[in-house]
Order: sequence, then structure tokens, then C-alpha cells
Amino acid sequence: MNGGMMDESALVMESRFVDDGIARLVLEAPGIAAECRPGQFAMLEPSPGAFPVTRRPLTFSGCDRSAGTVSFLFDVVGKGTSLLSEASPGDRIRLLGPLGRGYDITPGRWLLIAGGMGAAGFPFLLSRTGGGLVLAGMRSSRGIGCLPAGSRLATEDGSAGVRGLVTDLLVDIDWDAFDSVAVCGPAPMMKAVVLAAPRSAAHRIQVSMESGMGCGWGVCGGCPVPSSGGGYLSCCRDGPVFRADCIDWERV
Amino acid sequence: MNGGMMDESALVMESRFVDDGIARLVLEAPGIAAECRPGQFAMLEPSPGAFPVTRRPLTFSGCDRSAGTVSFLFDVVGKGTSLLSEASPGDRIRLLGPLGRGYDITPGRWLLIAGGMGAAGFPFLLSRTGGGLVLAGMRSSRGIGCLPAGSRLATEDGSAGVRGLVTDLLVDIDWDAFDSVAVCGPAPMMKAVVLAAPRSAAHRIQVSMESGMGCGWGVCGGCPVPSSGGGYLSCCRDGPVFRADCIDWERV
Amino acid sequence: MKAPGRPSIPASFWGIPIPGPVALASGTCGFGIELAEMNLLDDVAFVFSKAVTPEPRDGNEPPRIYDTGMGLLNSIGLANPGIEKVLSDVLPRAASIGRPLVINVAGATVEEFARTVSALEASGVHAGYEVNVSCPNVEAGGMAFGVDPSEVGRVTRAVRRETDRPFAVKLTPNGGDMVRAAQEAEAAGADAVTVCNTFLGMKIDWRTGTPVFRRGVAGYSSPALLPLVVAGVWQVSSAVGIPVIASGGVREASDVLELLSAGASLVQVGTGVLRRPSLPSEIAAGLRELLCED
Amino acid sequence: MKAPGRPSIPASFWGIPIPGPVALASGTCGFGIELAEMNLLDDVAFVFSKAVTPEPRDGNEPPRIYDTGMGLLNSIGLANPGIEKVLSDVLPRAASIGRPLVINVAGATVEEFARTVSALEASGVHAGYEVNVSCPNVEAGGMAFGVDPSEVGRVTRAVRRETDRPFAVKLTPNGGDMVRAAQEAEAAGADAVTVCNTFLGMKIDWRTGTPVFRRGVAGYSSPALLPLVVAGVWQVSSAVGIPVIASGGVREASDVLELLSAGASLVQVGTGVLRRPSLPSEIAAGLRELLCED
Ligand SMILES: Cc1cc2nc3c(=O)[nH]c(=O)nc-3n(C[C@H](O)[C@H](O)[C@H](O)COP(=O)(O)OP(=O)(O)OC[C@H]3O[C@@H](n4cnc5c(N)ncnc54)[C@H](O)[C@@H]3O)c2cc1C
Ligand SMILES: Cc1cc2nc3c(=O)[nH]c(=O)nc-3n(C[C@H](O)[C@H](O)[C@H](O)COP(=O)(O)OP(=O)(O)OC[C@H]3O[C@@H](n4cnc5c(N)ncnc54)[C@H](O)[C@@H]3O)c2cc1C
Ligand SMILES: Cc1cc2nc3c(=O)[nH]c(=O)nc-3n(C[C@H](O)[C@H](O)[C@H](O)COP(=O)(O)O)c2cc1C
Ligand SMILES: Cc1cc2nc3c(=O)[nH]c(=O)nc-3n(C[C@H](O)[C@H](O)[C@H](O)COP(=O)(O)O)c2cc1C
Ligand code: FES
Ligand code: FES
Repeated sequence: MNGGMMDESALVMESRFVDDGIARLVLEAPGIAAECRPGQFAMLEPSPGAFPVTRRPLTFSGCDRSAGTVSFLFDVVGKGTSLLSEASPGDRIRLLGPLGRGYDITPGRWLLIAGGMGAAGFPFLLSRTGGGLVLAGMRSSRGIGCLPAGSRLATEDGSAGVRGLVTDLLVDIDWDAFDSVAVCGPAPMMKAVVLAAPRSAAHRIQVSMESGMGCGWGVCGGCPVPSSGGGYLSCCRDGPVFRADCIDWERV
Repeated sequence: MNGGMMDESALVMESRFVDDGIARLVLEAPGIAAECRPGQFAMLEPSPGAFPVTRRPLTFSGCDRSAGTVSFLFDVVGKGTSLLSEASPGDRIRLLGPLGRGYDITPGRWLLIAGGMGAAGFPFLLSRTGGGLVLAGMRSSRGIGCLPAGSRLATEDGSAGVRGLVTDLLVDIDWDAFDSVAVCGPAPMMKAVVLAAPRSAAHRIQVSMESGMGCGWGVCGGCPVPSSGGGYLSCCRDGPVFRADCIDWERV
Repeated sequence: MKAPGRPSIPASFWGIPIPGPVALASGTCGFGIELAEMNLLDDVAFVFSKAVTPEPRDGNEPPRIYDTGMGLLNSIGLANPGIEKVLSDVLPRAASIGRPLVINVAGATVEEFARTVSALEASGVHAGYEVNVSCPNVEAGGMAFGVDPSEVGRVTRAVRRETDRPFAVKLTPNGGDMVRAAQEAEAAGADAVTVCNTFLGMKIDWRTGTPVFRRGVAGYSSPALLPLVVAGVWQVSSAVGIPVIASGGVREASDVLELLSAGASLVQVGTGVLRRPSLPSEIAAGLRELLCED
Repeated sequence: MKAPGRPSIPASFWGIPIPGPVALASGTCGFGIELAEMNLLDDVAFVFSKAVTPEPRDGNEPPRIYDTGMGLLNSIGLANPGIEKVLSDVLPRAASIGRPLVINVAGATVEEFARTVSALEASGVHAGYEVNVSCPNVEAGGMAFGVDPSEVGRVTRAVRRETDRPFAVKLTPNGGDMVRAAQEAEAAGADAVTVCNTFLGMKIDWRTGTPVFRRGVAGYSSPALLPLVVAGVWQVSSAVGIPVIASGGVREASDVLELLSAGASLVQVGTGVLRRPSLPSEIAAGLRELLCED
């Protein structure tokens, strides 16, 4: 799957905080920009120095083929993302990608369901599906600027949209009105969404899974996702986007 | 000896390359500036991060008590000095000092003999002795801008001064005309100078020794200097400036 | 084999010509297929495969990877499809990588090691074996063998009986005497020893008081461990006559030269390749530069 | 002693009240006199002295220190003035540091360990001993004892006979089974074990092919080794009933909490103090902050 991956020394075109603790990076990586599809990801090298020892996985948030750029939107949670957020325009960041299987983009009506930073990849996805209904659950209003316009919103603290979880937005949803459903967010949120969906919708739901990653290109065995067929799938190679019924949600 | 040492978070006032691979740092460290004497040194923390794990020793090259600043002049030879040379005005560098025993500054005529970057501490020394004759041996003309004005110079490649070693400059020297002699440079050069001096001068010669240092304040045992009395002296605590006859030059 | 001293770049290993001293470490390059697809094997001497066990293994429960910022903890647990699938599916594809392949084998008993090697003899694809008596991430087998020099001898003898191909025994730094283990491996007929597998490490989330990994301990790798591996290679290479393969902490060309100086005949890169698939070529360029300027 | 789990900050050790869990490691703080002069012992629980041997020792030939950039190699070689001078010159000055002092003792034979402790009993200044069976930097003695659990037992018994003061046995991670060594120490009457001394490491200058240090190998310390020490503390504390003193890799408050979670009752800082003499106070502040926000 990753045979077409490239390791580009990408020029930082834009680097800024879009909200408290949320950074946006635009990188010039023409080879990767020409190939990447929504739901795929890249491994970014946080520092040219020895540490940290591994790269960090980020979903493509946007891609401008003509400009040869890709963009990322991420929460600064630890050492790696913190170093990445400190990059300045003109710096170079090593970028390995495109990696993994993205969304299966079939024509029809799309429902996109995000939890927190899970929405990072939705702008890119929407640009290829030609639109769709977006539901998003956030902890607070922090980060709502990152959501596509027109998103329906639930916040845990009630500071924007309805007070509650993203699953509370599902009660009004007519699942049969959508041909494809994309879900991306923390594992417990995705599990709750999948369990809330009618069984008949399961094969139309695509979930974007997360896992700690050692390589991102299929060799380290570090990114297991419990398979409904027993054993594990590889998040970076078989995913990160899976059909919801391929996952053993009991073990997630 | 190091009871009066301070650990100051010093503001970088000036940071620049004065020649190819030779950096100059001026740091605001009023506590240390008030106390330091020629021949003493400080331990500089190359990075606030985890690595490198130890500080690097540098001799005070200058000290402006009224401004509360101290300056350093150093060759960029490895990771630590390279990081230090990258500091920008406004950054802060942790500075531990003043450390060790400096020159015994007695009145009279001074002869100062330097090898390479050994001249780094001479401006400060000259400011306290009220002058003296400086002899310097360098590999090339690189770094001659760092020498006090009026220095007599030998270069190995003959690109400035006489072609040869600093010991070649000693042939004209009347040792009895000087009350104090200060020698600073690579160990083999200092050894050659001491051996070239008349025995009667040995107790008037002060040498500034170098050694890898783990702490700089006397506790790690990492900086042995062979003692003429057998065993070792501690470079950071008993030195770095020693009377030449305290050193066992056979074992240097 | 090689006395420690000024490094020379080996031209062959086990009689096979090599483009340089850098090999790919087990578990960090699959069977070399992905890197071959990217044309990144030109400067690779040997490919050491992911560990193979007799039966398929799912591997450990997640999480399996934790980057402390200064090093990588892994708890993969020998996840692999088992001999049968390796023979039918994997090796035929690995046949075209164009570099000599060494299969890393593991087992829970001496008999399992022998059985794995014996079964793999059916394939003509690989050049030899690396006997993994040092996996820190499984309960039975693995490291339990490696810490006991006489067990290392037993496993080595059992493997020797099954194959005429060359094989290395991969030692563990986690307790036990690596020098004695190497001597036992040599006496029992091994063609090389690999110094060494990952170090036993652990990460605890102090807010909960529980280890990040289910098994508690995991295997730890980091460029900061290089001095430990240099010491191990130096000690082992001074004590045995068979070649020593260095494994651990390599990040750049000077690290490779240091390990060759310590007595290594081949130098593996593992964690560094996860991060930079092109590391072997970057190191090859670095070696040319360093040896030129020197 | 302590089950691994959520960390609690100990209020005492060996019955002595302490301001926090941080102690100064042997060989990186002298006898605490320099830090006392700087008023930097307020947040220090115990001071572990530089190793003392029966006779004065000059220590190893230079160089003795090499910072690889990722860790520190040291080859000090137990340089110390010997028992006599320690009793007459050093301990009287250390009497006023105001913190409990533990004297680190070493010897080349079991008898030398016993003799050192027996002679030091004449002083009333110190609270106890740390028995260093793990120094990687001397030929005879040192680590040679530590790698053999039954030797650890012998040394421990010999020391126990000489003193009623509490003492810890400082273990080595360099080969041998640290868990068994700890159990032997406990059975022979030790009041704690320290996990652990420096790791055997080596730096070779590849341009000359020779090691930087005369003895080849040296002791290696680095914050990147913390996961190895966490694993060691976890394993040892699960296997013995006496307190475990952690030593190795500590750089900040969260490291201390992780080691307490792993089962440590006291946490030493060594290399970190060489760089930052105020590290214990910085960590104390960090602990207050982390435990508050938590
Ligand atoms: C395919 C994929 C796509 C992603 N896309 C995005 C994206 O677009 N935007 C975005 O914001 N994030 C994304 N992520 C998550 C992102 O990769 C992580 O947040 C990032 O790697 C964290 O790195 P760090 O060095 O900053 O944090 P670290 O310092 O590595 O850790 C951050 C936190 O996670 C904890 N942690 C780390 N590893 C583990 C583990 N194995 N087990 C338990 N806890 C652990 C740490 O304790 C810490 O609290 C994606 C992840 C994957 C797998
Ligand atoms: C008291 C004192 C005062 C000093 N004052 C000055 C000064 O004013 N100006 C100045 O330019 N320099 C001065 N020095 C030297 C300076 O401290 C070193 O150049 C510096 O520490 C090198 O650090 P680094 O991290 O850049 O190099 P590193 O990366 O540590 O090493 C640089 C080079 O030295 C070698 N090396 C390092 N340690 C050892 C060792 N133990 N044995 C053998 N080789 C080793 C390395 O291999 C490398 O080639 C002084 C030294 C002392 C002890
Ligand atoms: C993710 C991962 C998986 C590994 N799997 C194996 C394995 O299956 N068999 C084995 O012998 N060693 C395995 N190792 C150890 C490596 O082969 C190598 O010896 C070790 O990581 C040290 O080298 P490095 O520092 O270059 O990574 C693994 C290491 C890592 C990081
Ligand atoms: C320079 C130096 C000297 C040391 N001397 C001794 C010693 O005399 N006795 C001893 O038991 N340990 C000695 N050690 C080991 C330390 O006490 C400590 O256990 C080790 O360095 C690990 O802790 P750290 O990572 O905090 O440095 C020494 C360590 C260093 C760096
Ligand atoms: S991250 Fe390495 S196999 Fe998926
Ligand atoms: S540098 Fe530590 S004692 Fe001198």
C-alpha cells in the first residue's frame, strides 16, 4: 500500500496557531501533494536532531496540488507536536507520505462525524466528496474555528452549539439518507457512534482509527487495531480508515 | 575555593563570530561579574534541554563590573561550543561561576605566553596587571584579531608574524626582566614553554591548565592534573592556574 | 574475528560481497519488501527479517509503541504469520528484493527453534538465520534463553543440526554474561553473534501508577545507548573468533565507524530506519565523506 | 517494601524525617560540603558521599570524563583520600552540612569492605553506609562483586557484622541478575538496595581506533537511561521487602514520580547535579506543582 510513499524535505510555507494549543502547518511537498488522498496521513519529523526518535503521524487536512502544498491541523499535546508547532516559514520538515488507506470515496450523500481534532481531515475529505453534513462534538468552543462552515455542533461545556456529546446530535439523523458515513475522533467516541448507528448502516460507515506509530509504513508492528475477524489489523497499512464492521469494537 | 560560586541565568548581550569558527559571547551576570578574577572560569550550559548533559568550561575573557557583564572567546570545536555560539541576544544561558583559582596577580612586569585560543583570557588578565608583553603562537592568521594589540606573533604557516612556534619567540626573551609569567594554551605547548624557561624562573611561571570537566566545582573527580608531588591536583578546584613547578610535566 | 582498532570497511560477510557495512535490523524492516519497492536497498548489506515463530502470533495487546522523547519502547511480542504463511506468502515476494535475506527465528522451546529452522530450509530464498534468544517482549522463550549461557549453547547446537546455512545468535544485554553467551554460541557452532537486542525498559504513567504496556517492561532502543553497545561489541569481539554483528543506537556514519573500531564486522540499523527509510544510503554517503576527509 | 502504584511522597527514610524523596548520588556531590556552602541542601533528603576505600587512591589516569552529547562517560576510579584522612579531615567538616550523610564504601576484597566500615564506625557524623559492589571503573573489586549474587551476599554479611547503622547495597546493571543480587543482600541483612550504579559504556575515537579511556570501558549515565532504571526498580521492588533507592537518569520532577511509582522509597540524582547544583530544589518545586495540579 505504501509502495508509492516519498520522503520529502518539505519547505514550511505557513506555521501558526489557529486557536489555543492548535497549530496549522502548510508544507511544500509537491510529490506527496500530487498523490495524497483524504484519510491518508504523513509521518512528520519533529526535529532534524536525534530526538524524539520517531516521527509523528498527522492526517492531511488539505492539499493544493497546483501549489504543491499539503496542510495539517493538530493539537499540541507533547514533545513532538510541540516541536512541529515551533517550525517557522523557511524551515524544512521531513515528510513521509502519503501513507495508509484513505476514505473510499463513492458518489452520493456524505455524513461526517468528528470528535475534537478528528475534524482535522474533514476539509480535505469534503473537497473530494463535494460536500456533506458535518456533525462535531468538542469539549468546549476551543477549536470550533477549525470546523467546516455549516457544521452542527455539540460542546461538553455548552459554550457553543448544543450542550452534550456528538452522539446527542445523532438522534435527529436519518441514517438511510446518507450513502457514506465518515467518523473520526477519539476511540471511545467512534465506538459510541458506531454502536448508536443502525446495524444496517455498518458497512457504509468508515472510521479513521488512531494508534501509536513507530514507522507509519508497515514494518514495525506497532499499530495494532483489533480486527472483527480476530487478531489485529495494522493501522498504518490496512488503515487508518476502516469499514466499521472490520473492527472488533469490544477490544477497542 | 568555590564556596562563592553563583548559578546565574545570564542574559545574552552580544553573540557573534569574530573569526572563522571563533565566537564571542557577552553575558549579563552581575553577581559573577562582581566577583570573578583573571584566570578563573565559568561553566556554561549549552542548552536548556536535556542534552548535552554537562556544561562547558570557559575562561573569562573580559569583565565589566559596572555593566555587570562578562565575556568569553572560544573555538567552536564540538556540540557544546557550537550550541553556545548559536545563542542570540535576548536568550538566557545558565552560568556557574566564578570557579577555580585564577592568576596570582602581583605587581611588576608581566610576560604572557599564549598558544591558540589560550589567549582568550589575556585581555582580562592584562586589564588587571596593567599591561605586559604578550607572545602568541597560532596555527595560522585565523584568530589573530583576538590578540591584544602589540602581541609578538608566530604562526605555523607563516601567514602572520614569524614562521614557527611560540617557543621560537622565547629565544630573545630575558626571563629575569619579568616578575611574573602567565602561560595558557594546549598542554604540549605549555610543557615546551616551561621546559624552555630557565629553572630559576619556574616559581614565577603560572600555567593555566585544561582538562575535561564534569562539574567545574570540585565534586566529580573528573579533572585530574598530574602533581609534581605525586598523584593528582584538581584542575577546577586547585587550578586551573597553577605554579609551573606544581605540575609533573612528565605525566602531562 | 577482527581485532579492535582502526576501522576498515568490510567487502563481504559470510562470503557474500556487500556494498558497505550497514544491515537492516530485525523487526524494523519487515522482509525488506517495502524498502525494495522504494529502491532503498542499494546500500544495504543484509536484510534481517522480522522474527518468525512456528505458529502465527497476533502479538501483544496495544499499546505496543511509546516514544519517551529520548528513546523508543516497543512491546510487539513477535507478531508474525508463522512459518507456513512465511513460506507460502512472504518469502516468494522477498525473493526479489535483491539483497541477501537473513531470517530471524524465535521459539518458546529449544525444539521450536529447531523446528522453525528445519521448516524454513524448504525455501531457497534466504542466505541464513539470526537466532533470537533475546526478545524481551514475550513471557516464555525469548530472553529467558539469552540470559543463560548454557541455554544459548543448547539452542545453538539444535539449530546447527538443522542447517548448513550460516547463522548468527542474537544476544541480550539484559542480565547474564554476554561474553560467556557468545563463547557458548561459538563453541556450539554459530557463525556470528549479534550484539545485541533491545534493553529492558519501562514507562509508568505516574498519574495512574500503572505501566504504559500490559507486560510492564518492554524493549528499549535509543541513540543514547550507543556507548553500551560499543562496550558490548568490544568485549565480545575480544573474546570470540566468529564475526560480531553490532546492533543498537546507530544514527550516523561515525557511529558505524566506532562500532567497526570496536570489532564489529557488520552494523545493523533498526529504530533509525523506522524514522528514516533512507538511513542506509545517508550513512553510506556519510561514510564516504568521513573516510575521504580523514 | 512499597508496592508499585500511584506515588506517595515519603516523609522519612530509615526512620529519619526527610523534606522530600530526592537524595544526592555518590560521587557527584563530594560529602555535601560544597552544596552546603551554597545553601543548596534544603530539599535534599540524604547525602550519599563519594566512595571511600581503606587506602588513599589517586584514581585513574586522565581523561576521566567524556560527554558524548547524549550521556556522560566517567572513569574516576574511586579517587579518594582513604579512611584515615576521611576520618581526620573530611568528616569533621561534613558534620555541619545539616543533612544525614551516608558514606559510600568500596574495597577490593570482602575484608576491605568490612575494614572500611569498621574503621568509619569511629565517627558519629554519618547516618549509614552505601556498599558499592558495582563500581565499573576499577579492575579488582567493584563490579566484580556485584555481578555475582552470592558475592553480594558475602559482602553484605561482612558489613552487617561491623555495624548497627543502616546500610544500602548498591547494585550493578552490568550483567548478573539484579533481582537475585537484591534478594541476597536482603537475606544477608541489608537495610536497602540502590538500583543502580552506572552502565558499562565505551567511547572509541575511530580515527585512531583507540578508546578514549585508558581502561577502555567506563561508567555511563544519561537521562535517556531512565526507562532502564524504572524497569530495574520495578523488578527489584517487586522481589524484596527492604526499601529500594533509585539511582539513574533523573532530570526532573516527573522522573522522580515515575520512580516512586515503580516502587522506589528514595530517589538519587547524580549527573544532573553536576550540571545544576540546584537541581534538588528545582525538582522539589516541580513536585509541588505536579502534585498540586494533579
Ligand atoms: C493516522 C493518524 C493521524 C493523526 N492525525 C492527527 C491530526 O490530524 N491532528 C492531530 O491533532 N492529531 C493527529 N493524530 C494524533 C497525533 O499523531 C498525536 O497527537 C501525536 O503523535 C502526539 O505526539 P507528541 O510527541 O506531541 O506527544 P507524546 O509526547 O508522544 O504524547 C502525547 C500524549 O499521549 C500520550 N501517549 C503517547 N503515546 C502513548 C501510548 N502509546 N499509550 C498511551 N499514551 C500515549 C502521552 O503520555 C502524552 O500524554 C493522528 C494520529 C494518527 C495515528
Ligand atoms: C578551565 C578551562 C577553560 C577553558 N577556556 C576556554 C576558552 O576560553 N576558550 C576556548 O575556546 N576553550 C576553552 N576551554 C576548552 C573548552 O572548554 C572546550 O573546547 C569545550 O568544552 C569543548 O566542548 P564541545 O562540546 O564543543 O566539544 P566536545 O564535543 O565535547 O569535544 C570537542 C573535541 O574534543 C574532544 N574531546 C572532548 N572531551 C575529550 C576527552 N575527555 N578526551 C579526549 N578528547 C576529548 C572531542 O573528541 C572533540 O574532538 C577551556 C577549558 C577549560 C578546562
Ligand atoms: C519495533 C521493533 C521491533 C523489533 N523486533 C525484533 C525482532 O522481531 N527480532 C529481533 O531479534 N529484534 C527485534 N528488534 C530489535 C532490533 O532488531 C535491534 O536489535 C534493536 O532495536 C537495536 O537496534 P537500534 O537501536 O538500531 O534500533 C526490534 C526492535 C524494534 C524497535
Ligand atoms: C562522575 C561520577 C562519579 C561517580 N562516583 C561514584 C562512586 O564513587 N560510588 C558510587 O557508588 N557511584 C558513583 N557514581 C554513580 C552515581 O552515584 C549514580 O548512581 C549514577 O551516576 C546514576 O545516576 P545519575 O544518572 O543521576 O547520574 C558516579 C557517577 C558519576 C557520574
Ligand atoms: S506504525 Fe509501524 S507497522 Fe504501523
Ligand atoms: S570538574 Fe568535577 S572535580 Fe573538577
